[in-house]
Amino acid sequence: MARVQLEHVTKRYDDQGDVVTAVDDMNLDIAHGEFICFVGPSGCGKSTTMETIAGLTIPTEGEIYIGDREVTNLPPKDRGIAMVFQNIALFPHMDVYDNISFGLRLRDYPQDEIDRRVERAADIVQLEGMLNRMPEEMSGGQRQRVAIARAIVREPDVFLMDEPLANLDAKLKVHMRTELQRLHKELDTTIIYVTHDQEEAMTLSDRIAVLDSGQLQQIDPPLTCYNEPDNLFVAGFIGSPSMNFVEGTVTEDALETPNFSLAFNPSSIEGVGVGDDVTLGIRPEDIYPGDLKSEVPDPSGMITARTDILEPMGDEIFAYLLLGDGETSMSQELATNDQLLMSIDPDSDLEEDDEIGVVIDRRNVHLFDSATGEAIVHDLIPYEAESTASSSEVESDD
Amino acid sequence: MARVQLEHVTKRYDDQGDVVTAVDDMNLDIAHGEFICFVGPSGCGKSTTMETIAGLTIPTEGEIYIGDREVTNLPPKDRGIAMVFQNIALFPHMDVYDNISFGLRLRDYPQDEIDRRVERAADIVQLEGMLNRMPEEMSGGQRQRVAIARAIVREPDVFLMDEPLANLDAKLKVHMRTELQRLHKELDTTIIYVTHDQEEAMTLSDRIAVLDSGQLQQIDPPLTCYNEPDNLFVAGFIGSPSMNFVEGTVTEDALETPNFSLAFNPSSIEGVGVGDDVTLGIRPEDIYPGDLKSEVPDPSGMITARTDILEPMGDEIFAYLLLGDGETSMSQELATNDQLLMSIDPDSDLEEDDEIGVVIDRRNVHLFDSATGEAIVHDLIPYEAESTASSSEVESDD
Amino acid sequence: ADFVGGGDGGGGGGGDGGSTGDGSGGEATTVQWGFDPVAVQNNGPAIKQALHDNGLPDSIEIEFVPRDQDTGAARANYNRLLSAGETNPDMFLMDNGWTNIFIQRGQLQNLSETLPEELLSDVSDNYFSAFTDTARNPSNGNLYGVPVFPDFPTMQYRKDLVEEAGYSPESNNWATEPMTWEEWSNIAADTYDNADVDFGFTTQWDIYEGTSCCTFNEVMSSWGGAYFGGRDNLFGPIGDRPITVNNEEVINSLNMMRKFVHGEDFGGQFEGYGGGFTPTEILGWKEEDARAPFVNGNAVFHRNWPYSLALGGRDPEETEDPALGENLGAMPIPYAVPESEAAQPGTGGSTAALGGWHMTVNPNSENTDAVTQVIRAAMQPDFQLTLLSVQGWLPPRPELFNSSEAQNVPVVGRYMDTLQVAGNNTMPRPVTAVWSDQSSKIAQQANRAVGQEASSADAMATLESALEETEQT
Amino acid sequence: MSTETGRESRRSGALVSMMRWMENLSDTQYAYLLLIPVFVLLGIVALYPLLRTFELSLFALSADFSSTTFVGAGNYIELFTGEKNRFLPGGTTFLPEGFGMSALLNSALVVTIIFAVVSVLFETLIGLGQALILDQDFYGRRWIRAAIIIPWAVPIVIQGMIFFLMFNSNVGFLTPPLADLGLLAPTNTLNDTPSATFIIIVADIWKTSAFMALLILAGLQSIDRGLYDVARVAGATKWQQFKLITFPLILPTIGVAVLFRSVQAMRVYGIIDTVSSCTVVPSLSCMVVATFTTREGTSAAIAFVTAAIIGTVVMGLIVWQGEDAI
Amino acid sequence: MATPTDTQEQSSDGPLQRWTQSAIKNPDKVYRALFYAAMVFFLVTTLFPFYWLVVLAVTPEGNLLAGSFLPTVNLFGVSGTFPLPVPKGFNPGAFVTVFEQVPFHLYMLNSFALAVTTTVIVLFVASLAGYVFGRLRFPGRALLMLGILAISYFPPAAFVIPLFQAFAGNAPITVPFTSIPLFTPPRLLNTPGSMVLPFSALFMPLSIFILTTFYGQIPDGLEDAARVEGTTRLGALFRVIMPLSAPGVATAAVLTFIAVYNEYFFSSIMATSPEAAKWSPIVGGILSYQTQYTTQFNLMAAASIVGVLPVVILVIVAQERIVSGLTSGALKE
Ligand SMILES: Nc1ncnc2c1ncn2[C@@H]1O[C@H](COP(=O)(O)OP(=O)(O)OP(=O)(O)O)[C@@H](O)[C@H]1O
Ligand SMILES: Nc1ncnc2c1ncn2[C@@H]1O[C@H](COP(=O)(O)OP(=O)(O)OP(=O)(O)O)[C@@H](O)[C@H]1O
Ligand SMILES: [Mg+2]
Ligand SMILES: [Mg+2]
Repeated sequence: MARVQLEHVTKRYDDQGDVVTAVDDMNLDIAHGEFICFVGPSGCGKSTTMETIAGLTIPTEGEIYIGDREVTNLPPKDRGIAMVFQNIALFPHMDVYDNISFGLRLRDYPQDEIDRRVERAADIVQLEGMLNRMPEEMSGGQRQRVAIARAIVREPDVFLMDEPLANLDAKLKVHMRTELQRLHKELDTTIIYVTHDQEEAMTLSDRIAVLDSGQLQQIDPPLTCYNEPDNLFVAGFIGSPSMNFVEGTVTEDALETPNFSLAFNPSSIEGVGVGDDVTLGIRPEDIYPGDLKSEVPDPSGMITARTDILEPMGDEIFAYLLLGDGETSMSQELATNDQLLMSIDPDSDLEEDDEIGVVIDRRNVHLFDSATGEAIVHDLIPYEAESTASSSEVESDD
Repeated sequence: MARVQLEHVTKRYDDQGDVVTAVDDMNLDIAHGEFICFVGPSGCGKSTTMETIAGLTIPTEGEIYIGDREVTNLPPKDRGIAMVFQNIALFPHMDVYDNISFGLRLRDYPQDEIDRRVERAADIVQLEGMLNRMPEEMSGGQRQRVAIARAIVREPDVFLMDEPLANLDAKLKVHMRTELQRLHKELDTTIIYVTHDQEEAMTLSDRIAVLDSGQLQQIDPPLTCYNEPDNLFVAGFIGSPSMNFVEGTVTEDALETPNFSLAFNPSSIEGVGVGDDVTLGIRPEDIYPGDLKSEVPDPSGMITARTDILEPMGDEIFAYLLLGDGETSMSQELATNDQLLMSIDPDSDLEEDDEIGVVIDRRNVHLFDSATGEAIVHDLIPYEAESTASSSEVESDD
Repeated sequence: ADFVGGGDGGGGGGGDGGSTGDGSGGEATTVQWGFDPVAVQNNGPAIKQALHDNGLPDSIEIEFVPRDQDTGAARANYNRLLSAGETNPDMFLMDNGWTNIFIQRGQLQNLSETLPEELLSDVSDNYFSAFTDTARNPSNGNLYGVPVFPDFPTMQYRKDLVEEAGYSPESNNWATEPMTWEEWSNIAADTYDNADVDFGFTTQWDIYEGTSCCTFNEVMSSWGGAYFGGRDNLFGPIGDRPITVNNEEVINSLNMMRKFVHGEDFGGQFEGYGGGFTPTEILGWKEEDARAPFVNGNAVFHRNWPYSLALGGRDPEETEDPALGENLGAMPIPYAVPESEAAQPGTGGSTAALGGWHMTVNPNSENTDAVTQVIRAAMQPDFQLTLLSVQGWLPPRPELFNSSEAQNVPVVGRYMDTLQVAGNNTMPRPVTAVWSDQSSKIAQQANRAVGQEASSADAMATLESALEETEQT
Repeated sequence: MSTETGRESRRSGALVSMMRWMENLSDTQYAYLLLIPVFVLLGIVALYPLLRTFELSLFALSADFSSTTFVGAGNYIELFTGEKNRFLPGGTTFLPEGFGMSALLNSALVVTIIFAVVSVLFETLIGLGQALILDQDFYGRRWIRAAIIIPWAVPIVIQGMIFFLMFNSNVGFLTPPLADLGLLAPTNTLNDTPSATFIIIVADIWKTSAFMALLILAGLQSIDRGLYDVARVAGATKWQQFKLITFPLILPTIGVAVLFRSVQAMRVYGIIDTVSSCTVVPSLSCMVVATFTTREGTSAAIAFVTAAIIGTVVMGLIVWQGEDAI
Repeated sequence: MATPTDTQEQSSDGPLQRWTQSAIKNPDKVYRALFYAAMVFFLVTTLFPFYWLVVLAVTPEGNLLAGSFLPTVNLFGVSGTFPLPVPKGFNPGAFVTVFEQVPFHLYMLNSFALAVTTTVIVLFVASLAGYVFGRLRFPGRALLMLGILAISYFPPAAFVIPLFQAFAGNAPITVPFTSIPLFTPPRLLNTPGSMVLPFSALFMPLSIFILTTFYGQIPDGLEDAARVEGTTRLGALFRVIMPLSAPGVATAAVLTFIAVYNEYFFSSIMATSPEAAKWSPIVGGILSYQTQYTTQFNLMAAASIVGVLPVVILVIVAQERIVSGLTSGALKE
């Protein structure tokens, strides 16, 4: 059984007196067989957390358990793990076959078993026929695939994979994702996976752990993280393009923002009071051109805007909207107060600098406490307005 | 002026008698100030092409021109280029400041100019305050950002960037993208960029160069590549999730596939004859659930299917459809003949194993010659059907 | 085996200074002289001054060039300098053990041609002639070096211990009358048994030049043996001289050493001898290894050069190093066969191996005249006495041994009588061009024999054939 | 863009064009260009003298020692026929004259090879051990490293003196215990060929293990520590990490170290001369030195034969270690 | 994990058994123990002869060769030999005498100057060669390397006579095997030139091989990065490859430095007499304590300690500095 638990794990690097806290009081409980993705901004401590689990780094504080056994100080080889390193780290003096079979040879597997497994792994990562190449003779993506193969031949209890697919093209990524899922099922292993690719995190993981500055922000199933982010950080981080944030104030019957207001009943939602400063979070796909208003289940009033930049992505178009009299901005970054990013159909005939009206799906408007960043509610229309259920239900939903 | 031209560039590695052709008779003409993305499967020769442009690899055959000067044998330092390496390649014995300022110091820039530029670059890549760290004390993403900073301080004529953002999180990627675009405008440089991220390629580039097995497949603006791929390879490679391919045969008045047929008039399109074997390409977003048929400009007949797997991505859901009596497949890979991938709205109430009817937007059905893989046409309904224009117009469009 | 020549003739005439007129023009000429480094270091200025005091014009300056301490290294160094045609140094101090080789190779100035007649005759008339011979070309007698100082060993002993054992060295004239090995060995064994010392006799018998040139040579000679059939053949002709190491007298001398070391009797041949008082350590000893226990009071007898007298004869109160002071006695090396009964001509009787150094001249020197002036000054008896007193170097003139000045030199002066006897009974090593090839073979076999690794006869048989090979040219 | 080119032109034009010319050379041309200093230096200071010495080896001293005569390969032939043995110190022969223990130990060739094989073997093992220890992180490592370098910094004369006095019959204290173990002859130790060889080998190991250790340590320090992380995660024990990562990665360094140590060991002379003597422990270099002042032709011939023998051994080593050794 | 019986068993065991048991559970302990054991072993074996040197240095000269250095100790009536040599008498004055008898500091300075110069030349020239052999593939490479290696096959004596004659500058150099004169070289005897030149040539092959090995191991990516940043190939060598090979470069430097510092064969020949003024090196100074018959072992010992210790410390400090710049993790491989 390979349940993985981290209890109050902290890792500090002392860089000539200047202390860097890479992991800060991390508590995690990963069930046997779970597929967990670590996501978070660069430098937030994902790799370091992996390293403490692998036993490559001894945490400054805290304990680590794998399968109910305390392993905090156990050497990596006794932890039953295999790892794909972010920096790939192939053995430069071994060819691909030797690199892949390294762990098996260590354990004195019979030669034919080794051959079989290596072949299978090479097959999975599509490196058949390259087994005699030296790492220096391979392309970046090929090396990364060798690193993956090196881990998967091992068939361990726990897989640690640190951005294993970063250098692969989209098609190969999809292929590898499928293979990883198959392996996960087949071997019944626990997988801890770092990725910067939202799609990967969404499709692969049972739960996503969102990290920031060494601290765990939220650990929940992908859709929960997407639809019910615990705080502003998670909301902004999960989803690409990112959620639009607009500062607002609660009034008697509406949310007032500088450029528009959304009608709502503050008393129907616990945790908001009139006069509170709140932040609205609206995902780009929850903003609709006015002509689709009829299709939106709970549309807001029409908001007038001007399209600033249109970014066609092939299967969709990102439309940057300017609200009020905001100036044209060159930025594709996070929409600020008077800017919204909307995702529209590629067939749309919208043009840059069009004046349009848009509506927001109130069902999917998130409210955050501006001061603490904590989420208050994930739809402006409380469920009871529809089903007259008590507000306590809302709470349990949070 | 930094026009970059490759003429018949070929690079072969002789790996103990076993010749690997990494780049195969490549011809490219990149205009001054263009932003070109190289995309292609792992190992297709992107990095090698970059290296020949940089002067790190001398091509086996062919010539390279930068700014109308032949540079085929010129050392890298005289080519006016800066490069971000796929393997990052920070100097391990120098701290971040020294790494970034290396090229400037080599050129004896005055100290204050160096400081100014380094600070600005560190700012762009959000590494302020880390200038005294050593590379080994940084996270993967941080190192990659140092590598980017090292290239951008130089302000060269041509930027070569080999997957510069692979290890960055989505938000940082967006930020860096904006910054790169700004730099591109500001410095008026030519940028050649390798990426595996479709979104990056779509948003950044003026033209995308699609490579496969060392050969250039297509070089065109992003949307052209997306909407009018030259061949099966490009069609399958560009777009994520990938285009659905279905084998079919041309009959008198329709395209027959094992599971459905699309009405069309072969004589209206040049290059198809009755009885030809063709491959249909249909993008996931061009398949609609039957109830949306009314919205599709040129819908096909209703095709019955069964949902196999539903993969919610947050802002959309990938629905794997089984046509005919195909068995349940675990694969998220390329849909095969009897499998289609459809992208639907996240609000949809479709469930796994539902029997549904779907329609295809015939306007966006691509036809390829099954034998050669060459594209024949990109919408089943020839333009003249609508506008009675001559078929020669279609040609000029290709 | 006495010292040929010697002779009377005092003075030999002071230098008729200035005859060469070299000092003119006030332009100082510098003569470079390759010299003993320790002497330069300790007494360089005094020696220079002494040269000027003995008639060297002030216009000629002496610059001592210290050579390597190791005689072999010095030889190699001079060989290179001379074969490269170097003009400096103008003069050398050369070991009599290898001067001959430089002569044979024609690398030295023929002094018979350049020195004034009066100096040449002074050398041939008034110097220890056996020693001078090592500076002559054996084929024609031409002089290539002027002796500076000879070196002869003596048998040194602890006067206090032998007296305690009941002997009286003074009254028995040990200092000047050589005794036989048999007599000596009994005294040694006897004293050894009575005294609280670890060793009865310490000497050098390592595999090195010091054994073949000296200790073995002495013992062999004192038995009437020789390497190449006697004194006449010492310096050749190579290939045309008998090889006489596999003779009875030589084998006997080795057996005697075995008796001293191991107490072996050889069928009663050495029954009358004392034995077993000499440590096996001598097989690995050189001069200093042998001297250290003796001077520390841990041995009765010790064979060594005059320097050992100079050091060991010091008053222990006045030096931090160990010393024996007046308890140090010296006698000539004992013998087994008198000269008259010696099997090989010129051997037999008490024998002292001959060491010492000559001054020679660089044929490329550009200061020939000044060099002659230096040689003239260095040949003055006063200068030689100065060397004796400051440096402990024995005068190369037998007459000076008797002089009161010599006798008055502190410490060494006490042993002048014994040294004179030794000087009259010297035996040079047979230096020829092949001597260096032969030397190590001799030492090795002598060492093997005394070390009981082979019988003396076998060792000498081996040596005989090895020497025969080296004699073929 | 123009800034960069502008900068460059600030440097002197001649230098720039020279640099440019160099940069544009092909690999082969560039390689030979950079090797010019080596060629010049080695040509003048090594090759020229060697040719002259070779010339010397073709001449023999005439009977009266005053001139030399051309004998062609005569010196070499005599060396191999044993006629030159008479010029070698003591009972030394060049080639062994029989297969008995003493015949073998009288042969300069055999002694040299025994010395080289034994000392290099132990030096490699000990040096490797020392390097592995110094590669660890521990408090006071720099001082331990100093301790381990000390022997290498001791001049050969002093090294010789140290061991000579350890086994000297007056004051040496190591002969009796080692003689009790049967390792040494109890008397006349330093003149006993097997004993002296043993002592000289020990002395050499003491001094030159540090050479090995330093080189191997450098190899160890150059290994990317990240590889050990991979190996540890893959389950490698310390020994396996050593066998599969460390050892193969330092093998080239060990190769260089062994190569040069073997060459140096086959040229052993100084330590023999100071601890014992060339008569007792004849090595090839001993023979060169012993004949050096008197018989230049013979000496030169022995020197060339020594070099040829070393060359043969080295080629053997290289073939054995594989082509990468060079 | 530890069952109650386990604990019971443990408490009844002796400390050794307890250690063994915990060692079996935690093999790191064993490694640690082995490590310290090996360290102590190496320390003792390398330092013991040096200790002996110290003993010799402080023993008064007259006592040196007389009597054993192993004192007899008498403990409670039982007498035995103390197994470690100790000085016979104590005369630290030897460390002063070495400077009084000869200008030993000047010899040290000579050695130092010769060693520094040679090391700089060797590192520079060997770096070029190391770069060529380690990083470039070209025809003739293996042959040239073997040729360079072959220089070191020859006993030093094989070089000496012609070099000495050339450096004497008395006669023109002739083409080997003929008497065709080429030119008369300048006189170099007794100058540093006559020593630095042969040292450089003879110590060069080792450094070339060391640097070849190390330079060859630096990933191409880093050289590429440097060249793209604007260095020439040579610039990349000196700015990136050399610093990254710091351990190898430092080792080549240390080996060359110490070897030259203690060199004697060539210097004893090229300095026509062993005087400090003629650039005779430290060993020349040490040998000055030998006289024709006596050898002042104590002074030789003291002098070599004085000569050796500063270099060792210098070398250690320098090496530590050079090497500490080295880190890993620069490349995604
Ligand atoms: N030194 C070499 N020897 C032999 N083959 C090589 C060498 N370097 C690269 N190759 C091969 O050349 C091909 C192209 O490599 P390249 O690095 O250009 O690929 P890439 O397009 O950058 O791939 P990736 O996206 O994986 O980085 C690959 O198949 C690779 O295996
Ligand atoms: N050896 C070290 N010394 C000092 N700080 C370090 C060291 N290693 C890592 N850090 C710091 O610890 C923090 C966490 O690093 P970590 O590698 O875990 O980040 P990460 O989440 O993996 O980032 P990325 O996505 O960029 O790989 C970073 O800020 C990094 O700079
Ligand atoms: Mg990381
Ligand atoms: Mg690549």
